[in-house]
Amino acid sequence: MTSSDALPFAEADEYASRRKGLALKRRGPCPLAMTSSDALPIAEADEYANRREGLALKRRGPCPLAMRRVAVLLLVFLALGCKREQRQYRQPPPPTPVKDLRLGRLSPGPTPKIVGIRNPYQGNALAISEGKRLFGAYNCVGCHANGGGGMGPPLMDEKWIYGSEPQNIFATIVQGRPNGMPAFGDKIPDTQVWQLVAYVQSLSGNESALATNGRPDQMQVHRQDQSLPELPPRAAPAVHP
Amino acid sequence: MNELEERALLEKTWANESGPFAWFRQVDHRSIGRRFLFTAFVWFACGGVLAALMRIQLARPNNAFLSADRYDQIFTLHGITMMFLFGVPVMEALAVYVLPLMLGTRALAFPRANAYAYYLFLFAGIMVYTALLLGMAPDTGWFSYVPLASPMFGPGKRVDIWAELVNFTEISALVVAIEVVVTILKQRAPGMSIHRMPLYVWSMLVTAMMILFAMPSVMVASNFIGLDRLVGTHLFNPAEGGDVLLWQHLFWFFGHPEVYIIFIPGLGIVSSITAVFCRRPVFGYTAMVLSLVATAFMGFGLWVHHMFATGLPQSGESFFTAASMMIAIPSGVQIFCWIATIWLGRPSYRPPFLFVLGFLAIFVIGGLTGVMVASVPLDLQLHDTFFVVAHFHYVLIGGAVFPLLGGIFYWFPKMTGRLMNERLGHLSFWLTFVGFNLTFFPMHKLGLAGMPRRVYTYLPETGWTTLNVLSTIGAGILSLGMLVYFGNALWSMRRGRAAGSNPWDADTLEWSTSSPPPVYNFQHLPVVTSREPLWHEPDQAPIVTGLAPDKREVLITRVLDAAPDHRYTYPHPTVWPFASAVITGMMLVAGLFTPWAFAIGMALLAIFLTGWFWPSNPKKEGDA
Amino acid sequence: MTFFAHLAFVHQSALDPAGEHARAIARLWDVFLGITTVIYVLVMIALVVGLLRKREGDASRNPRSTYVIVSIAGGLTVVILFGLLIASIFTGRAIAERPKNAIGITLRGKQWWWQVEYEAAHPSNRILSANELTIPVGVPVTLHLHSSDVIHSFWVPGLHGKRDLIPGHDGSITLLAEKPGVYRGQCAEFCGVQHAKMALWVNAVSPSDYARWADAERTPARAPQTEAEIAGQQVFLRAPCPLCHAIRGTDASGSTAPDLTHLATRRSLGAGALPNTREALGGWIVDAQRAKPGCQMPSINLRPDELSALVDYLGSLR
Amino acid sequence: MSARATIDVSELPAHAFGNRSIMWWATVGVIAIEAAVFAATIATYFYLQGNEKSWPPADTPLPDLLWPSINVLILLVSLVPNQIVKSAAEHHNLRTIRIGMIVADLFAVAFVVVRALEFRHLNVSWDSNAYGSITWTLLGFHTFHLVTDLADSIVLTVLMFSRHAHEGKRFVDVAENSFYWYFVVISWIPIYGVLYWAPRLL
Repeated sequence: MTSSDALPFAEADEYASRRKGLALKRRGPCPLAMTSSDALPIAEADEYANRREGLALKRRGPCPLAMRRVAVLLLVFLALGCKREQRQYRQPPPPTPVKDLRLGRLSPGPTPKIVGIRNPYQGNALAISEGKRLFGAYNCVGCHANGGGGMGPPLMDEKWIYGSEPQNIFATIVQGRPNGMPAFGDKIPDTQVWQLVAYVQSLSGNESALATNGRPDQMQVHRQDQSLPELPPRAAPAVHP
Repeated sequence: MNELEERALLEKTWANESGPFAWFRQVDHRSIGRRFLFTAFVWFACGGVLAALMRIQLARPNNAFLSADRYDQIFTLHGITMMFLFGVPVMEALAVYVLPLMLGTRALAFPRANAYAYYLFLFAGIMVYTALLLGMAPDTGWFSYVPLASPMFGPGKRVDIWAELVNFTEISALVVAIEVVVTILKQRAPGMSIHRMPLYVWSMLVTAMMILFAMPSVMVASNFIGLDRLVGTHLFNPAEGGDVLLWQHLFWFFGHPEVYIIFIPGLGIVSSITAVFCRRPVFGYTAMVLSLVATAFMGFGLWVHHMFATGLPQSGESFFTAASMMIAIPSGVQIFCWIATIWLGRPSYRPPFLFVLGFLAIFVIGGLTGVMVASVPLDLQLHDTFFVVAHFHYVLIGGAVFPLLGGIFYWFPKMTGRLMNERLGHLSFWLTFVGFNLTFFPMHKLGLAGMPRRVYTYLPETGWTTLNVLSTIGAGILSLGMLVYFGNALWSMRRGRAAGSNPWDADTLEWSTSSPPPVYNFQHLPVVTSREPLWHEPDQAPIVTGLAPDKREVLITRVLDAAPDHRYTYPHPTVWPFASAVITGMMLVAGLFTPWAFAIGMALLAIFLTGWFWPSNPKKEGDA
Repeated sequence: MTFFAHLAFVHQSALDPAGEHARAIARLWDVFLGITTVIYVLVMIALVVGLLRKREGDASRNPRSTYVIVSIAGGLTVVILFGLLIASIFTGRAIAERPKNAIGITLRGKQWWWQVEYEAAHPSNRILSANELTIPVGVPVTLHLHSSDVIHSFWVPGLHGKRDLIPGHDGSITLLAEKPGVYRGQCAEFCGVQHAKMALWVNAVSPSDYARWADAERTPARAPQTEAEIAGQQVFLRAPCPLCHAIRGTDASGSTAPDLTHLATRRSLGAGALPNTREALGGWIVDAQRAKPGCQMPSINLRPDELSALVDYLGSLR
Repeated sequence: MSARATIDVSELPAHAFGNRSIMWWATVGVIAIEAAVFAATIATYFYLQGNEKSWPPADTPLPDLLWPSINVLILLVSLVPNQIVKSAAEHHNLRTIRIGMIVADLFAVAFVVVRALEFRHLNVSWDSNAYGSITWTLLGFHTFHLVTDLADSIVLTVLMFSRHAHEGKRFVDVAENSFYWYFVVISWIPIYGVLYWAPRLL
């Protein structure tokens, strides 16, 4: 055996060829890698292609199956549910806006809206909670606190210096901004940047409350972090039998 | 009024009216009981398919048949299905059908509530399997431990669906439990004093009592997690004074009795079948009853043995080890009594009895491995491994499913008027018996060889492949056996040999009325003078007269001596239970998304329940 | 070719104990297995004889003798269970003892890997590693168990039973390896999507080897030699890696992912997801989500030449 | 058939009170369930208390005593009309039942109103810490079962003014409803003690 043994190199190899068409020069090719790799590229390639078109979310997973089976009413859940509950662990880096992206002036005020790029993770529960984790792991908390702001600007309010559109936030993270926001362009992989974008958006209530997770297993943080921001603190919790 | 007129009148009074929506209005225990059974077996089949998928995935190492995420949803839903959607409901369903007949009464107590419970149960399964099709089924295990199920580590609505499913099924189970208790205590045929109750009735009484005290605990737990996820309470948040072990205590205080709730009815079925097919009463009636009651009490005293690996104080561990081992005593006594019955009796090897023998061979192994996992040191190695998987499948499939298959075969003629095919019965028994052992026996070894539960794959170097392959082959045979069994049932429903009122020459009252029974069960309620009424000149036994044939009247008797006390009139068919169940279902589903759903839902429900309880008109009023 | 070329087989069995505690439990297991087997055989014999024996007389009678036999059987059950209980309690006491002079190791369960930290008075003597423990044979080692995310369970069947790592409830477990060897274990409490790939290894070595190993581990990372390695280090520091990973002796000091200072000495990548080979490492860096879907290692975009240099560098970290 | 001995039950009453009636047994079943719920919740309360050095946790004020204590009084007094209704039902005294039930319902309404004030004076939010969570939850559970019983009583009161009021089993329903009210009262006392005195005394 073993396939698991072989895959990685094949993977690396074909991953490389995907991006630049260059082949990673292989030291002492291990035969097993060869054997198991030949099947891969085709399948991989078209899967990748599909993902490129952003079809992945709809195409994979049980949704079409469900469509056939469940009643009309459930189709609503389907739309929400599938999008929200998708667990697409092998998202390829989605098309990056940064390369072709130029912001007119890096100063407060209206910012040119970047078109044609959407956050592949919009409204996805897993991505938002991953973004939440990364927000801590990459120490965004250090400056932005838990969205409340500190050295850096607060993220919970509606005031966005560089635009609150997902792609603007993406650009802000990737390119950095004057007065302290570093450029994470080649530090954070695009997938994770998008996850951060999804979380940051959830902080300002721009994400569906149904997709964001509730209170964390940590010391109390600001209310907006909870699934019911508008709930007055003194109102009775609805308790059911 | 002569016999025929009275029968005609009863027919008219108890008949299920026809018409487009009649199906949603029916409340009689036979039609609801049949639906209940059928639905439960549908969920059982779904759970079985999930199990097969898991076995395929584990048949070879590093298998890519199922993704990790999908596998987690599947093993979770398999557990949920077998525990919440099959184990408890199917036993209650059988009781709903059989009990009133066995007790010699015309209806189950609170027939409308019974219908309500059924619809809730139906909706529960629909909800959770829809979730599976949508790829958003619960994926944190049927035990749904926090913090994995807490809002931070369980994103999305998956765990909330688990919580609502628990509410659905537990409300349903609790309602039926109350009906069962009341029916057994207050509606027994005159003369069936407490010490003349059939052992099956005893087992259902004990089970229903356990349900009343165990299930609230898990409902509390599921609502706690719901609150944590929905309105941000901190009950399970260690950083704010919450506690994650609290969850395990609440869950297992229900979770352990749950096991007994599932197989005690099985023990009752075994007693019924053993007596009939050994042509003699079960040996040691009193010992049997006391064992059942003792099991029920002890069942609440050993939930902590699911938590040995969390590290508890020595003394506590010793106590729960002792308790867990001692519960083997009542089970042992019952085993000995059945063997004594067989020893003294005249066994006839017909399929129901074969399933009982299969039960004995399997269940005893489950009990003995249970003694092993009760020991703290051994449990530290065995806990959360495939050994435990093997153990509780020996207990639950051995202790509940085999008796159940025997029981269905046994009561099938009463329900349908036709006998199941015996040759196919033998075939299905041997297939399931061999398949079962081939599937689960290797898992003991797998666990000792270090294979943990709930893994979606494993490495070839671990050396677990061979045993897993064996197990998967066994699963195939087991599924085949199930197919033969249920194929046989469906076929026999139409083509089976016609059964008389008492094809097995059995001893209990349900066999004294025709098969299938008339809508009023008994024209004259029987009067019981011994533990085996039909084995002691049933024709000379006295009968009850004077129940009004123009009202749905039942005889209420006294708790201990079952002396006639008063008459009670049950309500007519109505759509309110169905409507209320729909509202409840909508409330619980909407409750996935907002807590306010419960405020609004309860208000709506109040209106519907009022409609339910409001007497229809002075002549045929009554509520349930 | 096995998964781990330098490993003949995976030792992960409770029936083949290599530690004091596991041995005690295995002994108890033999007792239980023997007794329960005898009981089962006897019961089945009674059943079969009961089925096949010749019948005479009235089936419904309840002879006195049967009462006596059943009562005796019940009595025996009680006695046997009591015996087993005593045996169990004594073993429980034995394996629960906590020696004073034990080596202290802090083990943190993470989704889905193990962070290992050897405790030492002086911080510079701390050893930080992942997914592998090296312990001296014959010396008790006490693991202090913490979890900061969900519940995990430490289980190396060859050495001892399980102990859960529970947020808010720190626990500990003591190991004592009796013979040198490599003992595999894996998380035993369902902890999320990659519960299946959360393995760890315990290398039991002679005390002298242990001392040598510890010294080696304490030293900072080996400086890159060849120009490929130097380039690789540049890639490492420029790429996302340092945000999560640390390599002592460089600027990389991330703490949310395994410390890579001596990566090349480890058996596996991703807590048992892949063997630690050059090919696997390459694949792991560019597409960890394939080998371990859902794990927290992202797929890194690297040019092939960058990747190969990086793999050279990491491969040199002995 | 005619040869058989028969027991004629046509003379038996069409309803009975107390533990002779199935309604009583059903009520007992419901009480058992709710008692189990409260028991589990109270156990949780003390379990969580065991985790804290101080209870309520530091800088969390104690809940006010005034309103809950008033509620205790309301409930205890409400037992009087409740008992009157119960015995009236057993004697089929419709007039007393009607008056008594209205009074009893008013007591229940008063209780619910004061309960709203209670929530306001817990001095902690359910999402500020585990103490707040369990306090709100326990009080919430009790409020829920109180409100459901109130709704039930009101429906029954209206029913007793309808043309259905004269049927025997209606009187049984009334009697069982009063019987259940005893449980509402009895269950409140320990919960009151836990919520308002445990933090002070323990």
